[in-house]
Amino acid sequence: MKRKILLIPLALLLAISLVATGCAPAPEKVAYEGYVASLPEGCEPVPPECFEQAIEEGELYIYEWAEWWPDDIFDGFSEEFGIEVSRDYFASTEEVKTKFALYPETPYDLVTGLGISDAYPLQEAGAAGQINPDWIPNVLEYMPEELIEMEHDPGMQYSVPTDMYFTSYVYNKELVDDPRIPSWSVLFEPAEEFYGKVTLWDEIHEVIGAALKYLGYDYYSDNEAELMEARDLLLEVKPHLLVFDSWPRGLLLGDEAWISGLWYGDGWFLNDEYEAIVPALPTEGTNLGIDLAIHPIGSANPAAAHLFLNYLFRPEVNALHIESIWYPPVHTAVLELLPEEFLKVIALPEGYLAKCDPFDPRAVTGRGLELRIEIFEELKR
Amino acid sequence: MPRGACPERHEILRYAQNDTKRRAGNDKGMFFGSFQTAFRIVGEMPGNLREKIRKYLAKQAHLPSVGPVSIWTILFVIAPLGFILYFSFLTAGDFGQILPIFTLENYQALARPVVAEVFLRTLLFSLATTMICLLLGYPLAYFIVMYGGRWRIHLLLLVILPEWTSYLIRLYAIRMLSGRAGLINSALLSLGLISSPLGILYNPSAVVLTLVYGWLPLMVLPVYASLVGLNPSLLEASADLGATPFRRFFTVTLPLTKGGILAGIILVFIPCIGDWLVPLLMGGTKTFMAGNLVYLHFISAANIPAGSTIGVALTAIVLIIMYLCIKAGGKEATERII
Amino acid sequence: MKSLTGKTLLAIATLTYLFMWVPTITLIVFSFSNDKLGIRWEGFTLKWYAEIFNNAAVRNALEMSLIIAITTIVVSTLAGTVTAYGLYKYKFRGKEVIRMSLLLPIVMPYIVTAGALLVFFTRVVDIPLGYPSILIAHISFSTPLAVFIVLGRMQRIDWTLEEASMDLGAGRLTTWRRITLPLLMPAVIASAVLIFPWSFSDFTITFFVAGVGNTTLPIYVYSALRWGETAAVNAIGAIFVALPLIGLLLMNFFQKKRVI
Amino acid sequence: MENRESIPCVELRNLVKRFPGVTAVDHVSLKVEKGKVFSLLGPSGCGKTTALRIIAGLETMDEGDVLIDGKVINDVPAYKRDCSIVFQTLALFPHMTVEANVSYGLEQRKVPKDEIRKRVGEIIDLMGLGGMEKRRPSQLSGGQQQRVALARSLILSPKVLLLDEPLASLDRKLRKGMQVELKRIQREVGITFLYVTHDQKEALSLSDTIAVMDKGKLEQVGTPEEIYETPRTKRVADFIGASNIFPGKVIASGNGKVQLETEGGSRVIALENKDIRSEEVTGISVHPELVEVLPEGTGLEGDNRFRGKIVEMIYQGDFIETKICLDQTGGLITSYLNSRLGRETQFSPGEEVLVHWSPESSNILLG
Repeated sequence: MKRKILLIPLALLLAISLVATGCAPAPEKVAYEGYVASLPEGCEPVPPECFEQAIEEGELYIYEWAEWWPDDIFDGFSEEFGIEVSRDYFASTEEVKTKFALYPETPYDLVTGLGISDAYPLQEAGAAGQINPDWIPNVLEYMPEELIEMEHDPGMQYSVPTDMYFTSYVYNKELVDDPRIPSWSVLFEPAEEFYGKVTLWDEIHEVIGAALKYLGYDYYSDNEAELMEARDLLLEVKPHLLVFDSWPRGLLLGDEAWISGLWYGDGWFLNDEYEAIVPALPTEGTNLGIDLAIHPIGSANPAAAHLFLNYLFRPEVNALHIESIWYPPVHTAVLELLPEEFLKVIALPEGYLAKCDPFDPRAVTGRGLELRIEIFEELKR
Repeated sequence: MPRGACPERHEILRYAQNDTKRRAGNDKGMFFGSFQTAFRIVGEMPGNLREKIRKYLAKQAHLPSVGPVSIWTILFVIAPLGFILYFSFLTAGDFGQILPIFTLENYQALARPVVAEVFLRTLLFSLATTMICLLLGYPLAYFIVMYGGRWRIHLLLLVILPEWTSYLIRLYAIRMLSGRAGLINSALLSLGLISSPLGILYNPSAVVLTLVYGWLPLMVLPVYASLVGLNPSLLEASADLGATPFRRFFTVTLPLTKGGILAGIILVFIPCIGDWLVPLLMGGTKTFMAGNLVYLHFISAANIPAGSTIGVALTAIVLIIMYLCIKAGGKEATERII
Repeated sequence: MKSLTGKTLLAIATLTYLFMWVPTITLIVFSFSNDKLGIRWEGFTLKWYAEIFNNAAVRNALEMSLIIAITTIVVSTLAGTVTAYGLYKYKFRGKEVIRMSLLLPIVMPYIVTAGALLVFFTRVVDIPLGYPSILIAHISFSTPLAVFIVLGRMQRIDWTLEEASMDLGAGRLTTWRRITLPLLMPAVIASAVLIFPWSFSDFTITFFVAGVGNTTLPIYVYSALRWGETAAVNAIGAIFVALPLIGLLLMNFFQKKRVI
Repeated sequence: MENRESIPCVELRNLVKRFPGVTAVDHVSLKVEKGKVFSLLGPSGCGKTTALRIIAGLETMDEGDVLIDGKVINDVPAYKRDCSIVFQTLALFPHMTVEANVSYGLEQRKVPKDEIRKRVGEIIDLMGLGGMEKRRPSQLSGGQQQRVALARSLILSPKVLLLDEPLASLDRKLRKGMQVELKRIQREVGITFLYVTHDQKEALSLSDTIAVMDKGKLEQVGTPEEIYETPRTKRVADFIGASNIFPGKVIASGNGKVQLETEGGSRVIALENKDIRSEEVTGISVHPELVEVLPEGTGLEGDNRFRGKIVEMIYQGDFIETKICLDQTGGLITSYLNSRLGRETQFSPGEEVLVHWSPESSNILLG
């Protein structure tokens, strides 16, 4: 009797697994002429050989954050080109870094949502594949010159910027009334009443970089004295923290966290959902973060990857992207397509960008990295 | 953690490229390569030797049944462990590469106070979890055996069934249940038992309780099995000899179920030592455990050798504890393991 | 159960059951709530269940997890049963060594195993990260579970039954199929019942060794829940508790109290 | 017996089986006649079950041959041998009904379904199991389980049925009944039974031939009468229940009689046996029921008369087990006194008496 009882759930499981296995509709072949003709105005087509190859490849493997970029982008791409998009999700970019360091030819076609401090080590470890500039005319068309010629990757050989981010913090404006806002001090030297309501990132570069910035140093510093000062600051604030959590969304929405270290864009994203939560742009300045997409060397569908990047830089597609993630765009022509309310996201104080530090490899190599890991370990213990 | 003196960029690139080339080429990796060699050697053996081997194999009647899993275990359990041990003596490059430079620094670094503190905390949490599991699990198993009657199997299934939902999903369920706005707090608030929400989560006790929640079934199962295996007449006999139920329990039942208890302890204590998700999701700033330390070095810092070293130390601790348990419980502890 | 001991035991058992079931019950209840965070009760809805089938990511992850879990169950119970048979029936050198090394996967810290396997698969043998690596990892883990459960059952079996069958003219295979296997079946099924949740909800190891196109449900949940919504995930959780429960109830309903 | 030149049903030739540290079967040779009940009798651990299992093919021998119907079957696997075993534990398949248990063997032999049904019906009737077909073994009584086990083997009409203490698990009364039943079934089906038991009464009442085994060696083979009345060795005598054993040496012979001196120094007389050389004799045994107890006044003249003192009298129902301490040697001798006679003579413990048995009652032991 016992065994029959147990067989039933197993059988039911098998049944739903069969039901769950749906069939994808067979994609239709698309002609190059049709593609060029249907391109929105101002958009550049990929060359025919890239297009033909991409259609031939027929699939695209993407590694990204879950629930971040809207499905519509991928659905639209699939529909237009008949290329099946398959997505895997990571929970932190560190994980991506380790996986690629161990196995550089992991066969993803695109990895998106990497900050420079994540993408740079991948590039240096030889995991980032060369991007063919001839195959992404539309990206070049709308990419600001300074982002093409970034110091860590001149000529955009290994990575393509997709949006921008600032390391910042958010607070619940109904619960937190602190005249020091928007200074970093609200986060790093919280008023006593906010003890136990503050969260910091669970990520090495953000938590240390922001502390450095508050102390008036470079976000990417590798100066030992400066880093030690940042460590002391962090160890001082640690007893007053609730948790280290890079994604304290649930905590903020449930009023458990009142002040949280968080990226600026995510602050606005949350604000859209819970109006009391607002992001602050720290007066001391912060980093100038660029989210990048890389094209791993193990990619089996390079043309489809290029075609997708090209597609992503169509203004209306980019608008879809930016609108849903609330991050400042890198696309030069997307602003007019964004809704009015989006202006607050990109309305930076005069000269603010000058206070923001661009990426510096010193933070992710040698002594800079070693000290950071030591500090982080000390902090987390 | 030690890293190789930052090699020049071109050196690293060369290393990465060579590495990549090696993989892209025909080289099948050192492991499969050595297999091929082994096969070739066997193939080139003189006939009489092969005959001897064949005869020897014919005598090993157990091989068809035990062989495959043994080989599997050597390949995919013992070999990976061996390589972790090997890598723990190497040096990490800046970008997560494993540089073939021998070093003992990783092991010297184990002497850091951080490691001791984190390991001690881990042992403490695991011990607390195991004790609570035992205190809850034993009575539960005892209850099922003594009073379960024909519902025994059902009651036991009720212990296992929650496990059928993904552990992570349940962890998040606990989070939403115990948060400030969660069900527990709102219930207590509306009952007037508390005036402001309790901070249930993000502290050591939340971690321990969640670990108890996760591993309790693994305590109940072996204890249940050992209780069921008890001869009821033994209990009757000791009652007949005038033992009070209390004494009877401690002089007869408990010693006779020692194997089950030790198996339960092995099954709860050891996974706790390696857990990192619970402290990550439920813990605050003072619940960093050994598993998290491995994660920090392995993933966050992408320092495979350093992560391996801590992993090796952790495994060593686990094996010592298991050895002690088996010594204390004899063979029964391993036989009752499930 | 009138004694004080009985009452105390009942109380402890009830509380423990409550402790074990409250999270699951909450999960089931809130899977019907309109609140997309799955925290508050905001009216009844079934939309999260529909969401499971509409959200391709969730559906793929679920499918992936089921394929892996079912394959693991099949291979592990088979291999485990055969191995347990060999360990029980034959005397040979190194038996204890094999038994002890089979304990290793059970007792090793998951995160160490995960790291070890990742490094092993990528740096030592070129086993592609993906189904092969995940299945190897899951099978390595589940097989010992099956071995020990089946071994436990074997110690309680009357082995003359096997001899009786051979004596009555059944060959080795027939004996296995008609006598040994049916006798071992409860243990085989028990191992399947325990392996399923293990394989289905393993996060740590799968997360480390997963490759392209291998977002299993736990990986999806981990990735999505850190930021995204939980209600659809609640629905999945609810289904996996409810299905076996319903199965149990149905069986009980239709089955007269027959004793094995 | 000797003049029949038929091939034995089962024959063992020099069978040897060694387990680590012990030789379970030590050069055993024997022949089992067709259609008879042959018992292997011996204390537990004497190797009788091992021998049986070797015949069934469940165990391999280290040396020697097993023949069934004159053919060597050493390498024939268990499932192809023309014999069937009834286990001590019965080994009924717990997950099958009575019917399925019984038909299992026929199914393995690919017998057509109709015939299986017919034969199962017949055997179930023969065994008196009608109405139990759909039950599981756990729902049957001990005796019924016994019958199912027998039916399961008998239905195959094996050349020889091997029974490994099949009645051991039954209580005394049921055992008696089953013994009778077994005998009846054996007569009806005419199959050779090779019966292993440690119960000498069971062996005596059931068997046509008994082979007594001890420590892996065959001690004696013979009819029940031979085994009982003239046990050849001390071990057989002891095991069969002749508790009066006097080790000793032949010191004289003549007049159709031999005289032995026991270790205690007494002289006992037995009848001479031409087949026995006197050097081989190691002692004598006397069955307690053949030992007479006489009042003290009776004369000491004649053979095998000894003075003694009753030390113990145990009432056993149909007889009184009386233990007498012999004056001359200090040894004990047991006599079974008829209960009624005992009362008449009114012996009582402590009383000085005379014990006596006739030379015919002395059984010469050879080992």
